[in-house]
Amino acid sequence: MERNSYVCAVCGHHFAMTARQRLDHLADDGAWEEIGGDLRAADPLRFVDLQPYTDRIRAAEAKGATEAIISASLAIQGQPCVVAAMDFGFLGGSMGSVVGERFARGAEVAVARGVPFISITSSGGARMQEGVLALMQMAKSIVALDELAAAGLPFIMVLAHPTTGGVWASFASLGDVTYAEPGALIAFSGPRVIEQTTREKLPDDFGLAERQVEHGHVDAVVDRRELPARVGRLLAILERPALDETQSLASQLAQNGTERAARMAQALPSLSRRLRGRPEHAAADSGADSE
Amino acid sequence: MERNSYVCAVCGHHFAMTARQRLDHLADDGAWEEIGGDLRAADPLRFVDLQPYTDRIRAAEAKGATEAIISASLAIQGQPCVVAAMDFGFLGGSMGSVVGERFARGAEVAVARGVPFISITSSGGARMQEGVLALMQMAKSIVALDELAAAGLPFIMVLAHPTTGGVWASFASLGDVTYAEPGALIAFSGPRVIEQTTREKLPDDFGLAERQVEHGHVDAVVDRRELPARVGRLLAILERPALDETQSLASQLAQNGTERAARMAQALPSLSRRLRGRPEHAAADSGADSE
Amino acid sequence: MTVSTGSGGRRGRFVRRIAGKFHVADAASGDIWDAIQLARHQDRPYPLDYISRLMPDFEEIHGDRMKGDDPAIVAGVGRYNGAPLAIIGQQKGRDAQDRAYRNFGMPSPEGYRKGMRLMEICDRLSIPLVTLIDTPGAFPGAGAEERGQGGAIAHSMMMMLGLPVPTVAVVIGEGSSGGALALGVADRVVMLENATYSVISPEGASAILWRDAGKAKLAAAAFKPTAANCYRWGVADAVVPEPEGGAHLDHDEAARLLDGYLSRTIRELQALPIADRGRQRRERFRRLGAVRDAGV
Amino acid sequence: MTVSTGSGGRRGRFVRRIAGKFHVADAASGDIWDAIQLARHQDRPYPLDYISRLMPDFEEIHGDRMKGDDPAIVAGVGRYNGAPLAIIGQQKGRDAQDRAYRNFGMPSPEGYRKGMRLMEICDRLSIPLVTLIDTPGAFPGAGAEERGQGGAIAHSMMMMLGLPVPTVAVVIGEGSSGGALALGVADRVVMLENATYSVISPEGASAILWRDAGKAKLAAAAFKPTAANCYRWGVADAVVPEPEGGAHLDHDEAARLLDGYLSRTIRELQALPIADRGRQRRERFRRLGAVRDAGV
Ligand SMILES: [Zn+2]
Ligand SMILES: [Zn+2]
Repeated sequence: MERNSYVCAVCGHHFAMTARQRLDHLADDGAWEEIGGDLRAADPLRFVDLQPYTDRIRAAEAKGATEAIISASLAIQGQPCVVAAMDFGFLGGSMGSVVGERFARGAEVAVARGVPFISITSSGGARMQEGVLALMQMAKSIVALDELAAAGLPFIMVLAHPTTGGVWASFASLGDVTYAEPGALIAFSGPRVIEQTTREKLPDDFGLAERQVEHGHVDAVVDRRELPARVGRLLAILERPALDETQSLASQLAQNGTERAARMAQALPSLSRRLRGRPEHAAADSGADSE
Repeated sequence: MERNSYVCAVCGHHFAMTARQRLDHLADDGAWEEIGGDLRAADPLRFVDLQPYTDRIRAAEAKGATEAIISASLAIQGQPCVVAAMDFGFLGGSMGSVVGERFARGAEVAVARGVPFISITSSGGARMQEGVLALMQMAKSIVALDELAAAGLPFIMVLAHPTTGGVWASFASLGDVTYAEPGALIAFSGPRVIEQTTREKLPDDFGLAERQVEHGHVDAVVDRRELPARVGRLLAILERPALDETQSLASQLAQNGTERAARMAQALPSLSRRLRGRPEHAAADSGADSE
Repeated sequence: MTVSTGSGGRRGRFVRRIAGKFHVADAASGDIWDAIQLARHQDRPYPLDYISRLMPDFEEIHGDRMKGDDPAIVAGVGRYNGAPLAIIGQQKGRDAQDRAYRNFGMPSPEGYRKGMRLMEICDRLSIPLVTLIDTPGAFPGAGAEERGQGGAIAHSMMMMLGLPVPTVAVVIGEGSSGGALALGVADRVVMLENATYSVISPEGASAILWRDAGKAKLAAAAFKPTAANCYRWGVADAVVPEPEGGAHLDHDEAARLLDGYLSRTIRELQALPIADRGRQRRERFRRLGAVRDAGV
Repeated sequence: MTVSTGSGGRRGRFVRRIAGKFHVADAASGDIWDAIQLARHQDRPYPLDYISRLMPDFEEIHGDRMKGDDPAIVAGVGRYNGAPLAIIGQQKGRDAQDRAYRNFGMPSPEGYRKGMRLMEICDRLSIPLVTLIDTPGAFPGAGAEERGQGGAIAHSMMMMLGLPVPTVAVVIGEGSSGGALALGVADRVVMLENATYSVISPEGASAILWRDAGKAKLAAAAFKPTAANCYRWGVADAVVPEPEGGAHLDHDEAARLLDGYLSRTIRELQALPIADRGRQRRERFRRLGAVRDAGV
């Protein structure tokens, strides 16, 4: 199984993988360095449903994983990057404070190192036992991706079975390029909730990766056995070129433009919009001298 | 008829209006000052179909209008603004170089005066007799709206019967708020073209204003008799507040932020994105001193 | 192992904010259930009730420019304190017909996209934005899924996060799930006194966690989603008082109380440099959560 | 009355650009019709033919994240001269089945929205954009209308206009109507030697202007939509040569010729300050057109 990436050699079924297995599978020589590995779930609500949340955490940790996500620095096909891989085996891959925090730290390390960020999701959604603080992890993941975008770095999503609820309604929907594994269920509301609420009868293939491609939400279904090569190729395509002389010249010149824009902005009230919108345009307005 | 805004008092049918009638109807005291009124159609392709384009222009001009659009400065319910009103009576309200030019000049006057820009469309689309140069007027109208947006000024659309083809596929689709007159046909491809191409049988109300509200493309159907009051109220809502002390302070502070962003940009390669994206964020990154 | 949930925690940025000025009673579960009933009271003011009182001149926009108009979301611009102000909110209906029309305040992707269209206008025209949150959640329907419910919520959060104008999110009733948070990524997030904010409705939690639809009260007691608790957790920045007995008893007074908070807060936010506002907004959401550190 | 269509016109900004370096023959109408046939030749290279030759490593993206994926538009990122380059183009099919699958190169709103999604990526990741234009027009269907064909084209133009990265639009075949221009608002707009660019197809014009479906040749002669004429009018900034006899005879050579132009041009554009690039792009489209001035 491991040699076949946990894919059935007969029917192609993609079996669940732990986050560690994911990272071993993607990383060159299976080498990766964990980010935020010391973080563990707390119990801010002292939550009890059929059993105390702390008991659930202890039981999940006893199986070996420390949380439902691992962020790690590694290289894929020679391309350095950061990967945040989720683990459905840990409390259904639910997103609590540790998942949000490890995801954000992964993005921050990607920004610090100037490398792309990749996430592989497998999650039932927000971790209910952390209440509204779990909900807030959706927003935290958005802040992290916003940092990444501001640094001009790519975010690549791999949707594994299942990717539902708050994970799909936050970072998992925001990949620059989004792959899904065959047969993965991808949905905000799960089929059961929909059937109970709307009395709709859903088709068997509701929300599956292949349908999500048809509906325009996923770029491609990628067999897990092809994943390292496919992601590696994409990283190679998107790799930033080394600055050559032409480009440093260009960036120098662009700075001149920016300084002019800033000068001009002092003379105008709605500066925020102008600069925000289009520095090159603002600069053009200011300078008859350049025409 | 004129007293009833060219609306049938019995059935409410909205009859066609010329651009002059439109401006008289909207302007306080019927007073407006034309922009670009000297511009007339040229014949860059020396175009001849069933008759020479120059003959068509001459015949249309002989009926009194100088082109298929008039841009003018005026006030609506006390709110100064610029209006570009189209005239279906002049060669089917088609958009040639003069329409594009007068539209752009209208937007530029709005920017120069810091007032909102309003357009009332009634057009069959691009003026074919000017060939690809007519097509380019779509892009020109986009440039004009981009200037307006950079100045932080509103663009209000009023779609009159018919608004089709290149006009609907350019500026007419980009209103901050979009009204339509009752029964106006609004479409990129007209019903005849669609039926001929796809053999679809279209419903009688295809593309009508009321359907466009349902499909999410129009904010409201507004009876022409209500139009001056409705537009005037919207202009009053959107009017820029006078700068008070708090705001000048805020804008001063914002400028400080911008200067810091510019300074920081000199140390970073991907400056364009950062400044373009979010000046406040770039500034935040640069300054541990402010925390 | 350090439990970093107190203000003295070693890793300050992950420490949740502790309520200082607001009296937080550890409510009994019965009180929490009462709060939930009040938050959902059918006479409670909805966004249009506040709008008509705060801004007699209000222009509602309609449509996402792609598919349709979603009546579960109200969006528009009005005149407030001498300047334009934009509002987006989930709108429930009051009578049976209106409730169905508004889809019980459960937005579809078209609703969030209408909201994003208004956010673009706020950006272009420098108009501050207030959101009024009141929803049992985004609509769980096959069509909504196919048209990208998840992505619409995610993009709405991302766009709110990046807006250069002052933004205030007010939970006015029931704030449940990502369908609420889609409108909640603001400079200030506040709750009315009897509003609730939670990851899921008590009924939903009951079915999933207790595997029994009848345990909603138990679930409510476990989630404790009251304004006071959300303030204590740092999820709400302030609690806006309601009229004695609840907002449903006096819409005019409820609007006046909200008015007071909004006027002051928008003015405060406008006085901040854009750079600081953006940084504080990001840090606010970056910080939330509670974790243990198993290291050293 | 001044006819301001010559370079000596009084109002310089409205004067169309006159071809200086390119030899423009006033083609006979038969030659124009031949050009139109060549521009539409079914063996002519389509975007994917160029992409496979210019960028062996190419990642195509799919879907608009709202409704579906439109095969009439191809969009993606490839490795070109040691850096990422984004491509958007209308894709026709070569055999009957593929032609139907690609909807004869007539995009739906979903196609333009997929393109805009790639433009956002270009913005975020600072990737230059090349568009390859080849379409009889946007799809005229009731569904496409309902889903906002007009607005999709308008927004695509607006987004291209505002992109901070270098952009080049290449008309590789038949550029007809707003469906073509949606991808045409670039720093440089160029045409292959046998490409055409027009406000409408000759057949469409025939039906509308001559009220006779059989006058397409006459219409073509009236529109004169050849590369040489578009260059003369300032609509095209350059004409890229094709292999002897036409691009359909040698895809490899056609790709090499385009490669030479693109490599040079992208480098030139990258050397410009962003401010100048943006200003020049706006002025380019602000200027186009031909008007008389009836004043003084
Ligand atoms: Zn098997
Ligand atoms: Zn009548």
